[in-house]
Amino acid sequence: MKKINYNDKGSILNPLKNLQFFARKPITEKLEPRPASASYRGFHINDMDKCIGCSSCQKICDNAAITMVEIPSIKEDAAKGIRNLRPAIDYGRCCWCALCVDICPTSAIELSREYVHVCDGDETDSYFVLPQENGIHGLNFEKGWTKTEDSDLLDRKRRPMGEMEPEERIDNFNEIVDGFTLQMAVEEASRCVDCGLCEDACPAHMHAPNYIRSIYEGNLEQAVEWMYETNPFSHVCGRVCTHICEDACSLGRADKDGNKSSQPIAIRWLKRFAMDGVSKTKIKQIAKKGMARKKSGKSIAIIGAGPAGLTTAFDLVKKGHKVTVYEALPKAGGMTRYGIPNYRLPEDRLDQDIEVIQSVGVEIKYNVRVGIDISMKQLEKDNDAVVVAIGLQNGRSTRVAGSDNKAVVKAVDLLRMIPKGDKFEVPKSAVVIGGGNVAMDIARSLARLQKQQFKKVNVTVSALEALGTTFLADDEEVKESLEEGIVILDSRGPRECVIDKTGKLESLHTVKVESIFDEQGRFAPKYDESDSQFHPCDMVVEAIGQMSDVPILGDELTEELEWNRGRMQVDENGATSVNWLWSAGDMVKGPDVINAVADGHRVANDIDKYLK
Amino acid sequence: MNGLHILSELLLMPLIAFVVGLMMVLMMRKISARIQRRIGPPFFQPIYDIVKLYGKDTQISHGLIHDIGIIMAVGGYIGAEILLPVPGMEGIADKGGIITLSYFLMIPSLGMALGVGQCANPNGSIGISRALTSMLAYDVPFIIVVFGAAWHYQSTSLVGMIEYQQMNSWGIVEMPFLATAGLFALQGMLGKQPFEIYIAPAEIATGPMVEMSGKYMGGLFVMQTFQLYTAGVLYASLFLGGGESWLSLLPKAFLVVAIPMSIAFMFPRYKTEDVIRILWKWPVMLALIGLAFIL
Amino acid sequence: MKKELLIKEKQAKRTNPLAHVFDDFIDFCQSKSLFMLHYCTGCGAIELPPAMTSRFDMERLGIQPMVTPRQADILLVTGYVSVKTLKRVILTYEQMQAPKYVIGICSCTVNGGMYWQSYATAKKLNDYMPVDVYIAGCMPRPEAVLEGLQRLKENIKNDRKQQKGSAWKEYFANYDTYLGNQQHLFGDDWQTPVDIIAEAKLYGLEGEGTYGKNTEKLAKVQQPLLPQEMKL
Amino acid sequence: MRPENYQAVQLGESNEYEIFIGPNHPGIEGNYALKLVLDGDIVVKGTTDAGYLHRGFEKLMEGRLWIQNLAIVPRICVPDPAPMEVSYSLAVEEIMGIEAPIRAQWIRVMQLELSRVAAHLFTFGGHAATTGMYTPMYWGVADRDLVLDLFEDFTGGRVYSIYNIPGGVRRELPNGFLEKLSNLLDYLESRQNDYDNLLFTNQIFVQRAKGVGILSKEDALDYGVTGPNLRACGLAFDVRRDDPYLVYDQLDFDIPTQQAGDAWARILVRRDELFQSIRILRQVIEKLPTIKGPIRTPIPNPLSWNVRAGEAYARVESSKGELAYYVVSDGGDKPYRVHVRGPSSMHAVQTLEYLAKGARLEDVAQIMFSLDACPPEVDR
Amino acid sequence: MNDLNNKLNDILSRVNGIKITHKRNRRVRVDVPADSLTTLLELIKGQASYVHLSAITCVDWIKDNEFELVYHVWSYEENCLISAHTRIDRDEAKFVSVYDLYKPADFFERDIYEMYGVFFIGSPRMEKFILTEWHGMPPMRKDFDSEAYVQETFNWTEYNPDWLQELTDQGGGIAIKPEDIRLSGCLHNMATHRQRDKLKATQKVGKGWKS
Repeated sequence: MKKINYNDKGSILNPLKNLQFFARKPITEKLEPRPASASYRGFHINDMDKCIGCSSCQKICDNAAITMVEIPSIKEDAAKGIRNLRPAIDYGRCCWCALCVDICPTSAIELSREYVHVCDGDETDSYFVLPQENGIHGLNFEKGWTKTEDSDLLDRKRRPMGEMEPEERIDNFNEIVDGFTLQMAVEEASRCVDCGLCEDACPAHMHAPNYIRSIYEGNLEQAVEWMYETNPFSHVCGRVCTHICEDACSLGRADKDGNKSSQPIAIRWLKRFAMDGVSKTKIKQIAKKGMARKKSGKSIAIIGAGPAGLTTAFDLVKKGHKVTVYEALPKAGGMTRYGIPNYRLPEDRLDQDIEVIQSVGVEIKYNVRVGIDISMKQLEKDNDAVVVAIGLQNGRSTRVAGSDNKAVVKAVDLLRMIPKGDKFEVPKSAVVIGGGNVAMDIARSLARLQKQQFKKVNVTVSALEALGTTFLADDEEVKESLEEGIVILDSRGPRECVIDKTGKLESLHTVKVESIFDEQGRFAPKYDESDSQFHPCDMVVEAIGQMSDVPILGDELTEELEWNRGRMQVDENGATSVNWLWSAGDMVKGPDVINAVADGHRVANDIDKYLK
Repeated sequence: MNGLHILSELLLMPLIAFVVGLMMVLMMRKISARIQRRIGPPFFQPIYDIVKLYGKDTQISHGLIHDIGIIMAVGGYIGAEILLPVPGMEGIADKGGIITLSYFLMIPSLGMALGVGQCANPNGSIGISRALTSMLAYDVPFIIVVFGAAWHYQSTSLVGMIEYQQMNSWGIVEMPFLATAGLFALQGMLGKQPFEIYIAPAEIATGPMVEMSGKYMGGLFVMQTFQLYTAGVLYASLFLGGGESWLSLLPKAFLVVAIPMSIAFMFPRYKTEDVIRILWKWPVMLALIGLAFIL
Repeated sequence: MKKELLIKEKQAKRTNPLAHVFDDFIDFCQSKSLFMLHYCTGCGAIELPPAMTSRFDMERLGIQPMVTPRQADILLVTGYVSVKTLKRVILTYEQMQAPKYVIGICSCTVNGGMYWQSYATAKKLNDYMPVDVYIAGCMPRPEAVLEGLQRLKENIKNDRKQQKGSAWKEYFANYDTYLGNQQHLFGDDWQTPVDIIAEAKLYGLEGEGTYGKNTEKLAKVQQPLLPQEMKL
Repeated sequence: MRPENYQAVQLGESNEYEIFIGPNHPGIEGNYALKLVLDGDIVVKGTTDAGYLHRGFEKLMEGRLWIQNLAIVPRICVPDPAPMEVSYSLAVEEIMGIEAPIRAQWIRVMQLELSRVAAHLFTFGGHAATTGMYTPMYWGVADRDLVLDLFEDFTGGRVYSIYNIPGGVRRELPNGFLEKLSNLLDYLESRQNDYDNLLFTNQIFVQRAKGVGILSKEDALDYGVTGPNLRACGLAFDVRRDDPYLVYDQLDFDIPTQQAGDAWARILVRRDELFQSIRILRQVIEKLPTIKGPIRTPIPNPLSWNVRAGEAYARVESSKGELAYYVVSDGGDKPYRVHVRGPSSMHAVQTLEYLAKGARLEDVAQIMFSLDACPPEVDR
Repeated sequence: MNDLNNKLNDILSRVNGIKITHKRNRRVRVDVPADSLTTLLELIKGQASYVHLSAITCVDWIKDNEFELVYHVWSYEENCLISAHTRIDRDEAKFVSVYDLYKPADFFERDIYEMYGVFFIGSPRMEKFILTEWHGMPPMRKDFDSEAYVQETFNWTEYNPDWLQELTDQGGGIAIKPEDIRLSGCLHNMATHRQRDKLKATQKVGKGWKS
């Protein structure tokens, strides 16, 4: 570098050296707009198929430039977490900071390299743009600023949930999952983008974003308050919910290359954390919030103290009605108590939920079998409305040859026996037919019992579905089962329970499944008969579904009601064709706690409306 | 020479001056563009500018004196044009001579002063006071140069001067000092850097032009074309032997104008007192030396 | 609608067929020569120097910067205008001689831009003066600015055909509305040194919206403008 | 109520009169105004009038999330936006108790120095234009544009990079970027001769700039002058060296100073600084490829990002001087208070008024540009 | 460095009621009662070469009903920044100017006067500067809601592009405006059906904020 001193006077001729520029070429660019750089932040483009309408872009936008627009032609799918909302950008506000790009959970919205938009004074409408794949003017510019791993603002990884080691857990029914620590819970909660897809997906529409937010703020009571607005079985759901919400979570989407490296928020575990963190008395106070001041004077009878029945009862009591719940078994909870093993849902948690429900004034009469101890007629007479929420207690059978053997049992029956403490002979080796969560439950319960008694696990699960693709049970369940030494044989259909001459079960004969559904999507499995196997076992457990125990209604009522393929015909609010009778829960909606809860709310609302 | 001929010359000479002046404006802008490493305006840009300015829908005037001022500014130069002999046309050059021409060249500045004074804009007033000061500054060497040239050619008629040069050698060869001093004066006369203090956008927002709009601004643009033309042709006539034909005159005129322009874009402006100091020092000294040689 | 009326009015004045040729020529020249007021109202002004200087050279489009509103044709409102600036912008606009054009650059001139929650900036430029062309961006690149200017040139050239490029007439024709918006922001005693109504009368640019309750308000507070003497 | 600009007011019977320079005036940097009381050509009193660019940044930032403020901070000084981003990020990082990865720090240094180069190229032109020489502006802006091209390459935006984020930078450098940078530096160095010929050894310019706006060292300290302006008064202070941030303590660079404290000294300091920046950039080019690693320390999901309560005063050296962000958090998702201490808030108000007093009208614009005042930093 | 710190501590400890925190290298935070602030500044300027007033910040702690004034002072010799914090009553917002110590205080105090309404006794120019055309309350005070003011004062552009009309005809159209999100606090899952139904029920006619 040439040094110039302060005292240099300079020269009058030096500048004239620049006359050389007459001979140099101008550096002016061409008049047409130059192509912008590879990561230029130009106008938006939005992949309409990738976009799920989560509206995160709208929230991060510092200029309030993004409006969510409803596009009727896009099909909504709450369970998959797809909304028909799409962002429209107001270029009268936008500042092209690309924060919307960097936060987009699905990498749908991106910026292109297009940067020229000019309009006349009366055409400001063109500043409001619904970005699509081809850009603001349909000119298909190349992509500019897109999300990279570095620029991604979202935390894609779930906080790992601590679990007992397989060796530690296999010989007992203690709860496997450790649960979050406060630190982890807050961190996990902080990942939420508050899109509310979970709320839409949840059958009960639990206000997940709200309680996640409250957990993030460290206000667990507030979180529990949010939960009790929609779900009196929060302890249960915090542990065993099928978490449809997490499937819909906007963070759980596959990234650009189709990898599913992004994990959804652990909504269920957060719920569990919040519920565990608040004392029982406090929860009771919270549950009482919103109680009607005035008693209505009406009374309702509910048959079955499962999640559906109790939710209905909870709602109706809070609305000022008198509710009596009739339960055939000695304890309330229904399937949640007699269908879910303890290592997934410790009983005391369930007890607490039920205690809270009782604390608002729900009366439960145990050991009362409707149809035997009390008739439907009587109930009708004593009450203004009756709800049947008896669930599905009877297991379905595969009806293959030999399935009537006494060593072939149904999963529900077996599961019911375990918490009841009923003694039964634990088989040395067992085969479970079915690939759902119930199959896993029974398999793992059996495994535990085997471990306790024989120090050795010998349980095989044989399912029609293929692992990893169509398998019904949760991935976690499968993973944990395998860890616990359970053998899973996927894509195998049962042919026969081989019974030896003494009438003793010898083995299960299965064949390879080629396809499960036919072209119309109906259940019609096709087998490859050449590939057959025999699984020797002492017990076969059928876990392929349940059905309802309807005879309790009595013949007369059964006549009066409308039926649909063995299920009671109800409208969307659970009302049957008989005007004083409603039905809720698994018996009409399928086996799932959260669906039962949702159903309970619907029925309660409808009854309340009816009674008014 | 009949009246009609004179009349047509009187019309034609300013017209030619205008057209040539436009091209000089274009040249000026192209020169600046080239030095500044860019393309510059299109060919017809100067005329577009002037037509546009005259075609303005609203034209704000600051009173009668303002109008008269502009008319004086343009008129002064038109007067100068017809005193300036060009190939084929002499107009009234032999009657007026260079002394009259010099007087005419002062009219525009005075006219501007008159007009701008009406605008009540302080920037304009400051500008015009600076313009008059710098006129004072460059007129001293200019007058000496003119006087020297007239003495040398023994004529006050430009026609005579041109004839003299065409018969002998060019003025620039015979009086190099005076010719150099003339260039300095030219720089000042054209108001180009470093003698641009009275325009000074960064200080007084283009000074005299600050309140000019529409046709008034257009008037000033027209004035500029005349100014460039006059400067070029006058200098060519004084020192470069004028021109026997347009073909020989125009290149000279353009060259003369190009010199101050090329310099202008490489220098900042002097302050007012520096303008006076510089212009009264070097060009005057040169001119006096030149004069001494001649005398 | 209003524009059409104005155009009819203008055409009605011209009966000579050659006048149209003349008008077209003037329009053509107007479109080819634009003087741009160099006024940095906001941050978008940072892209004007590149647009003016060597790299993008605005002068090849016949556009050059001018320093005072009197000389200028284009007012570039480069981004947000704070209320304090807006007063000067309006003043500047009124001092410019018609035909005059306003270009709104950046998001801020359309809907508040990123300063939409700021108490200090005006949100919509066309509430206060008619805008000819908007250029999107925050800020628009010099190329986009040039595109915008070319669009303006197109509009001016086709002024009479497409009825564009004469937004400035609306300022006269709807002065009451614009004045009303200005008064809303600056208070009822707002007054600029330029008497727009008198100008509209003088040049025959009055429209239905020139007078109204806002101009009445103005008339009450308006002080006559005294010619100022300048002495040195 | 009538805006008072454009009118000259004669003050009583005296010879003094008042004129307004700005806000719409080529002699004013940006949208700013000066009210001058003149006696002839001499300024008797200069009063600044700011607020034309006031947007209430500090208020706006209190209403936006921590991350949303990233988009708004660079707007505070348009010609030199990078230090704003870095300063804000540094302040937030200090409160959070995190530090950007070392690679990000080097990239930030590169961004800052590029921004300084761009800003100085811009200033030369502006300063020269106030003296009537426009060519340096045409050149300077065009060469600055080449720097902006680089900004566009690695940040995605020409002027507002919005590239820094608390915890690091948003993007990895594109392939072949350092090569491009190296070429640009070569080009800029090759242009040095042209600039020297045109501007720095131009006798008339030197004459114009010398002795204009003289600021003694004591005055400079008194008026809180910082940056190149302070260094032109003889005090070798540079935040980069004396209150180091990022990796400046690992870099080798000089702090150019001058003693005279006038406009000429200031532009010389800037010229030398430009080349120091190039020197720093060369070191970055050498060092950066050897530093591997992440470019961001993760921050929480920006939508639920509460910065723990605390405060930080983050200073950086911008091209104009000492720039500081004072950020206060009350533990919420938005800053509780952000105070921007722009260097120009000192230069463009009190210092300018002080220097304008007694100056010639011809020099007022030059004084303002030689101070490299950036009005939005005053108004905010 | 430690020597310097000790020396500084000696000087600082002469001030009544002072609390010194060494935050990190080159950053010292001191908390002083309002009446000893000038003493502190005099001391550190006079005896410890803290000549550069980098900034004065005002923070409005509305919950405590106090203004916090922070004086950032830098020493070119010791290369250290002292941030002197002091609190004054919010209702009677008056304080002593430090202009006679530090000239830059003129700018900062005027700024705080405008933005917060804190009057500095002895400051040379306690007048409007930036906000000359502003007549409301000092805008930086926490109780001034800029967003609400904007809603009241300004119009927004109403867009009605063709595609939007088309969507509206199909039964879609604008679902969540940015305002909805802002008005409900920044984070609320407005996109859920529950909230959208609520929104639809409460939605005002027309598009702009004002209407």
